[in-house]
Amino acid sequence: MTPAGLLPVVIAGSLFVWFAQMVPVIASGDTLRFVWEWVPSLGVNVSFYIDGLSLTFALLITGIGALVMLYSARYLAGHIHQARFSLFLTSFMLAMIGLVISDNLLALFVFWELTTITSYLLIGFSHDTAKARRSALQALMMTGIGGLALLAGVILIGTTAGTFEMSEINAMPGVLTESVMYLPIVLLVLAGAFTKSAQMPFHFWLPNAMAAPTPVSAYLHSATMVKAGVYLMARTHPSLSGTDLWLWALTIAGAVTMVFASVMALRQTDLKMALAYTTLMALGALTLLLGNNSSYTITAAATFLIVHSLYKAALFLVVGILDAQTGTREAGKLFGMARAMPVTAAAAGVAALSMAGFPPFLGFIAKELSYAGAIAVDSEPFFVAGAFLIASALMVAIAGIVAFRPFWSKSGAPIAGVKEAPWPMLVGPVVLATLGAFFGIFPQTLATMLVNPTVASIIGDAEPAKELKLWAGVNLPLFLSIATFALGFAIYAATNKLRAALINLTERSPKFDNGWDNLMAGIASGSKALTRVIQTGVLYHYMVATFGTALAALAVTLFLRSTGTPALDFPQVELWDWLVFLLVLSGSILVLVTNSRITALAGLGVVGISLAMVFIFYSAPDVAITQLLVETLVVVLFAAAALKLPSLSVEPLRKRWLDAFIASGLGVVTTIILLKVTAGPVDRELTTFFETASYPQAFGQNIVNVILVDFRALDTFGEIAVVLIAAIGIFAMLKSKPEEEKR
Amino acid sequence: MNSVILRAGARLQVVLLLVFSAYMMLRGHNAPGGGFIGGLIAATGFVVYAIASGTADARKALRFDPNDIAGAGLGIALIAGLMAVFWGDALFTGQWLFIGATETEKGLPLSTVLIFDIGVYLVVLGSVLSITFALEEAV
Amino acid sequence: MNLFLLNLLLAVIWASLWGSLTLFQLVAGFVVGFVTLWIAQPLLGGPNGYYLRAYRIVRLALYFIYDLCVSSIRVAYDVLTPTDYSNPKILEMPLDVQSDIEILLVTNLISLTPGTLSLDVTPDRKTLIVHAMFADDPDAVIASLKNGMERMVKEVFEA
Amino acid sequence: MSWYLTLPLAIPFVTAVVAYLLRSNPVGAWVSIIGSGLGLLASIALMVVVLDAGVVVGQMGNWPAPFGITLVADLLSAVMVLITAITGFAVAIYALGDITERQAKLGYHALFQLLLAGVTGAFMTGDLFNLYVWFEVMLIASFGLLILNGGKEQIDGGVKYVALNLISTILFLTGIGLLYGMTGTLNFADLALKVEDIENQGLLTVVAMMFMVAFGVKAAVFPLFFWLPAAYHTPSFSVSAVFAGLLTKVGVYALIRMFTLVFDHDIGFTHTVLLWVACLTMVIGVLGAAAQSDFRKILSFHIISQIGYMVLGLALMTPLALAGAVFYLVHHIIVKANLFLIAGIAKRLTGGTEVYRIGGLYKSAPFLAILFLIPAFSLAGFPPLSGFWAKYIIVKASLDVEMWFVAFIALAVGLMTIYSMTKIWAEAFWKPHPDGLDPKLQNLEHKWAQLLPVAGLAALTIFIGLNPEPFVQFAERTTVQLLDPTAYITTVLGEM
Amino acid sequence: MINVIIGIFLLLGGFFALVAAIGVLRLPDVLTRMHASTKAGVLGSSLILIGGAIYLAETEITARVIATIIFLMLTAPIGAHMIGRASVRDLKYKHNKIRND
Amino acid sequence: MTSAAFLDLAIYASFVMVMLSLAIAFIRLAKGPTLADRVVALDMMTVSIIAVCGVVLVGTGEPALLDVALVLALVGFLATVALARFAERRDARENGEHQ
Amino acid sequence: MEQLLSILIGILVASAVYLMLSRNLLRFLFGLILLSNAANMTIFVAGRLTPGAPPLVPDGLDEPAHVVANALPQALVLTAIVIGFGLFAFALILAFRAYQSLGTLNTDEMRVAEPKEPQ
Ligand code: NA
Ligand code: NA
Repeated sequence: MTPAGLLPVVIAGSLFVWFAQMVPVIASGDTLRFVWEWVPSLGVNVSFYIDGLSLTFALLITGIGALVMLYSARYLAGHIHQARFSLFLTSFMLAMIGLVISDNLLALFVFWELTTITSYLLIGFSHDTAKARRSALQALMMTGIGGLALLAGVILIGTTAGTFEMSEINAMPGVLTESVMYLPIVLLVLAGAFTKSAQMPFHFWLPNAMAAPTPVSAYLHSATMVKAGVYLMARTHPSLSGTDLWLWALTIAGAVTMVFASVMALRQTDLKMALAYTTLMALGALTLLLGNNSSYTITAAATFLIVHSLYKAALFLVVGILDAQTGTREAGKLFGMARAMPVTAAAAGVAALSMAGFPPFLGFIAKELSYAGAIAVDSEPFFVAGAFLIASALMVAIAGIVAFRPFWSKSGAPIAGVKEAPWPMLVGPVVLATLGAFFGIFPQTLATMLVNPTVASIIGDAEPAKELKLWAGVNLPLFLSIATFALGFAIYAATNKLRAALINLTERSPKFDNGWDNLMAGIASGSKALTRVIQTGVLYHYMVATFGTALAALAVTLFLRSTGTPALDFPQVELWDWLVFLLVLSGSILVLVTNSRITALAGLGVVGISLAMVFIFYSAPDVAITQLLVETLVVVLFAAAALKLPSLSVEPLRKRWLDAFIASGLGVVTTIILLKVTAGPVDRELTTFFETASYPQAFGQNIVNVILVDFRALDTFGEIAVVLIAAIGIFAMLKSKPEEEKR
Repeated sequence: MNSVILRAGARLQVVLLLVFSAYMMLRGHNAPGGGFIGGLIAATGFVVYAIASGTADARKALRFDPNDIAGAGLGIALIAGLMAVFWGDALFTGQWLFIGATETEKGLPLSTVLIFDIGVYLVVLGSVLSITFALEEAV
Repeated sequence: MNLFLLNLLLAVIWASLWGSLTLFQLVAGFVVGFVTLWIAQPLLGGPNGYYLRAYRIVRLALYFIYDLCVSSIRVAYDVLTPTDYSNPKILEMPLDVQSDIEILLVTNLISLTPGTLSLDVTPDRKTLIVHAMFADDPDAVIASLKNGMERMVKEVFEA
Repeated sequence: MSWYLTLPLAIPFVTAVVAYLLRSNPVGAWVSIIGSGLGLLASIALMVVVLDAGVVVGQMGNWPAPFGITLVADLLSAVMVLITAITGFAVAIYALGDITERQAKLGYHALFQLLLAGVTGAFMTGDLFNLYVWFEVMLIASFGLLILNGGKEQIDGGVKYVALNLISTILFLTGIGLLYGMTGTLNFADLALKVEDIENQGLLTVVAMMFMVAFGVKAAVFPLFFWLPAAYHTPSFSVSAVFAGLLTKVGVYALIRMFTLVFDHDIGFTHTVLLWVACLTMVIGVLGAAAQSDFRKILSFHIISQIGYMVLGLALMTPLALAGAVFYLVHHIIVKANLFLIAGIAKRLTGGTEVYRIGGLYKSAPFLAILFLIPAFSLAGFPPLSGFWAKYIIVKASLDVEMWFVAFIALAVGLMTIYSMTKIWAEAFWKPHPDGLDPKLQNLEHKWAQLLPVAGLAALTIFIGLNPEPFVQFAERTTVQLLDPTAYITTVLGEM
Repeated sequence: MINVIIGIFLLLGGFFALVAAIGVLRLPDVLTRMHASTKAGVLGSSLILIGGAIYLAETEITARVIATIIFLMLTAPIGAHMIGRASVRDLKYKHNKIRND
Repeated sequence: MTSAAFLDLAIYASFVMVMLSLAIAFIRLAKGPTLADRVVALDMMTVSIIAVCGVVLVGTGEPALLDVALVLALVGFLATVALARFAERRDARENGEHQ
Repeated sequence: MEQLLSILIGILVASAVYLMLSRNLLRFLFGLILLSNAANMTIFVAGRLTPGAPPLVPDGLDEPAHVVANALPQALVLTAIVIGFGLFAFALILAFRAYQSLGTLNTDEMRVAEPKEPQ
């Protein structure tokens, strides 16, 4: 095994130890807080807050992390990108830790998004396959949507509560529940949580995420990332729960997900997929439980959270082993492998029993508590309990399918020549399974260490956590357990029939996954269509849009905002003024109507000359000279270029009403504005200064020239720069040879 | 353009227009004119010549690559603007020197402003010729 | 030598442009002219024998101005009265003068004088193509041009 | 003396002249690099001074405002100048590996420096007409750079780019004429005072709209952005990088300057228009990007959608929103320029920019992959990168004024941005190259000339992302100046 | 008295300018039209300028007026010649006819 | 009538005549028919503008206008030359220019 | 006269825009010339008009004796004309090259940078 594979194990391991040594403190009811101001002006701190809830998560993340990394150190040995894998997995772990120990909601969000990115890279790890790329994108987009919703929610919480520190917010009862922003806040936060934890109807990305290497599935998609949503709900529970909205939203989403997922699990033939759906079921269960406030439900939630992480990670790793050693994960191909791989079989068995909820395993206690909690819910105990019953029964069946049949079933021939997995891959399943058993027998240790503090941090110390014990006496939960086993065995026996039925049922029912594809296709085609309409590639359309916008902006504003009508009493308009007017007018008309370039050019010349006369009459000799010179040059250039240009196409008899409208509209608007602007006199403060300073201070009698080369020399400098640049550009254009156009 | 008359006229024009352009530029500060107008007038001379005798001759007559003339012109204008520094003034502050100034006569004024205008003159001359010559060579 | 004269001429033009024939202006004009000529060097065959011709130049000028007025009045008359332009013709006039400046003068003066307008000089510089408004007798027209303008111009530039 | 003020403007001009006279000499590229380096130092100096003094002014030609032309550097100008210099320096280095000898001979380096000069001038001038002049310097230089290759694509793109930009230019000029006709002055500060004496304030609003349209074209907002996607994918990569980084931002800057300093008399009307423009720009831009499959076209459309964010900041006109706009400006210039530079490297490695026809970069060029991920995810607004804070501030600002819909759009557009960025990532980087190419960075000429600028800009992105506090504080200080221009006005016109 | 002289110059000048224009409009073909513009046109504007020179009566002004007139007389015929060439191409048939007699 | 009055009258009259010459020349320019005709007309207009400058010069006593005239005299014919050359080089296929 | 010129400018703008909206690059250029003329005129008119008094300081005086025309707009227009010339020249040559390499002046047919996608 390479250092690239082992380094992460060391990191995760040491972090686990570091968190573990905090257990006594936390168990004693204290909390730890560390604050470092990050972006004070936005109220963002890197503030770490360690209580039961965050510590439990931290331990799961680092502990299971260490085991999974050890496992993958072997699983991916020799893979060219093992280093990248380790990098991503480690950074994911760190992000996840940051997420669960952040007290500042914005910091939490930062880590939240970091888990999204790293998981994107992990799911797409086998990036050569289109499937992996698609699943990665799907996961990214779904959790991305949630992330953005969460961001909005976080901002609203921050502005409503005046702080982003969760510990402070939770210390202000009702600050959110009683604010007007409560509804949007809850919806947005839940949107984040549900997408991350794959609650219906955002669930479909999770099974696809199984495209990732098995260790990733074991880690992200059972133990950690998908639980981030659960963590968020638990973390915000104190300040958001206790309302019908919260109760029903979580109950319905949870229950539906739970049942749907466990049914879908039964449908799968790929063991990994089956596990994926049971994970969904577990998340649904946790969501449902967190909807409530009773000590029962929360204790159940805390316990179930832990036990599920233990056995689910173990089973994923087991399936990974089967896959690695036998080359298949198909339920129909794996029988009686126990002899070939006894340790795996043992670990699988123990984990499965915990999953199925048999005593004396922790799973049993969790199940009992769940039933107790279900009965205690404030919503509809009957339905909730029913949901749990169905789900748990299916768990029993799935446990059999995943962990019993492949190893012990005689109904098929074991695959020959299969060896037991190497020890690094076995450590994980064995340890995790053992823990499940150990805590089953000594539940109190777990309770005092983690469960009670967790419960405390969710519902406070007002109501202590319910006691974890194997034998709670003869009560309703016990009967429900018995019913569960009976039902479970029945289902297991009838697996194949049921599966067949389910398969042809689901074949016919619409699939969310296709919905996703349609959505993607829709975005693609929709945006394409829109772009075809807007960015047509035809200059004419762009011009119409641009001029049209200008016209609209000016005309509308003129109509809505400007007051008064311009006067039209031509004072002191001389005869020659009219003559110039006529010349310009006829010149422009000539340009408009002619199909001869030279006639057009001549028309332009007339306009230019006439305007030059305006400059002559109205005392602007410099401008007149410049105008005439430039006009001449324009003619020269045009006449030269025209030698190699085609003559004007005869204007086709297209009706150009739109063009005419825009053009005349702009003309009219310009005139009106100008008439209004020139109605009064102009402020000549600047000019007066120039007139008085021109000779005494700037030693020039030609005020215009003095302005150009002295008062506003910077303008002139920029102006000659423009001329030079134009020359450079034109030179470049004319000297770039056609053969160089092939590039 | 194989016109004897135009060629003959063009040569005369170049000379006259060069003189005239210099005149227009130098007097610009006190009467209509200035670097831009001067530059344009000078350019027209060479443009006529280019049309009459072809750009090859025109480039020969001009001696320098018009692009370089323009570039140098911008440089000169820039220097004129930056010169103010040596007098510790802000950019483009005019610095004046009156040669042979007496109480009565103002003397011959030399100034960074004039240098600046020369820069303008050169940029315009160079750019316009660069453009027209390149175009003439392309058609 | 003739360059020097032309240079002087430029100096004078310069000074007169400034409207003050002071020594300074003349010097300045000479400098500018020198620069100009240096720039324009490749273009100049230049006029020869400068002083000798002053008188003939003046004579030519007077003759020309007189002709210009006559021709303009003639045009005015034709324009303002219903005239029939029965035979405008394009004529070819053999050309004796050869130097650029002479050809230029001849053609320009012919264009500015009655009834005739120089259209072109053949590339071999041997013939001048003239448009005559009233060319009832082409040879007469050509003769008058040759003995009129061309002769005087030739005399101006004779060595 | 106003040296800090004039150097950032003078240096690129000097560099341009030298580079142009040396255009046929390979040393020209180094002239450009050194010049840009000095320019960077100068603008850092300017920033230091401005941070201390608040507003620095220089009266060109020693003529007092409002008579002469005043160069002004307040915090906004200073930061824009600095960011311009940074981009310029990065691109100047990158050009070593991107600009052909022929382009250099035709004057690429001079044009590039003149473009920087124009942009810098536009950011620093305190005079409306002078702003027009700098716009033109910038515009015509961009024309030149755009068509420098003279290929069919450049010419075609150039036609559209030129045609539409000329319209805006002339609108701008007309607007100046009208505003002068109403106030008799051109100096921003003086205008800010004089517009208040105009009795027909409605007419002022009309003129304001004329400026809005003119600057709208420059900033490429809806429905005036067409020139941008038509042209930005055609020129050399250095060129489109500096275009993408700087050009549109000058339009945004001009909008911010004019619509906080001068046209703040009818916010109810003007800024509401801006608000709608901003939203439409964000949405249309991002949808346009989703429709593209060319590396540079995707990026080009994203420029538009992100211009929307900045305009949104201006439209909301609250301190936080404006701060967001400023922060976004800075962040976006760095990131977007960088992405175009990366596109160039990707093209040289994989032989194309059409993402469906290239690939394999993740496997063969992991370093480039990382360098892409940083700006890409920053653009998509993922924390802890600069883009996240930019997006966060804008969203928070719109939520603060209870503009739910606007906030929703801002967020949704962010999501669509993720979509396009991952499209590039999945196709160009993850997917194996269709032709089985294996694009190794070793195959790159002038490898480091291209990678260093990219890495530098990426580092900057991360730095801002991890250490946003000073930048946020800066943006907020800037906003204070913008919303209360008294300091600006008095410093320019002198205590009156 | 001086005023009268100036006035006459102006009137004559204006008259010839007008005549030239009418000629350009009325005369039958381009070549004959050029006769009008080159001769009467030049004379007209020259007369007016001379009037101006007399009116202002300054050496500088006079010098520039003379310069202007010289330039005018130098350039106008060249222009006419250029147009002539062009139109002769247009009217080639005529040209050939001439060559034939 | 006094000489001054006569001068004013003369100024006005010649001004009108000159402006008319502009207008009339324009008619030819618009009518063509040949390219050369248009060029002649444009040439004529240039000359008329010189005349205009002269008249306004007398009318306002403003010497600055002389410079305008001077410049026009110098470069006016450049346009003529360029256009004439175009007319001359114009290919036969482009008879579209004629109408 | 300001009023008459305002109308004149309106006419120029209208003709210019109509020309620019035609799909032929040459007509676009014609329009461009007219439009920049209109813009320059706008500035000139905005400065108000003064007949027969160019902004020159007569010899021997320190400043104009009587009211002279507004010098600032003239300077601005001058600058604008020059810049306008630069832009026009560039646009013209661009059209010229466009015809060389794209073989058309009809902007509808210029679809190289943004080709029609196969539907
Ligand atoms: Na204001
Ligand atoms: Na204000």
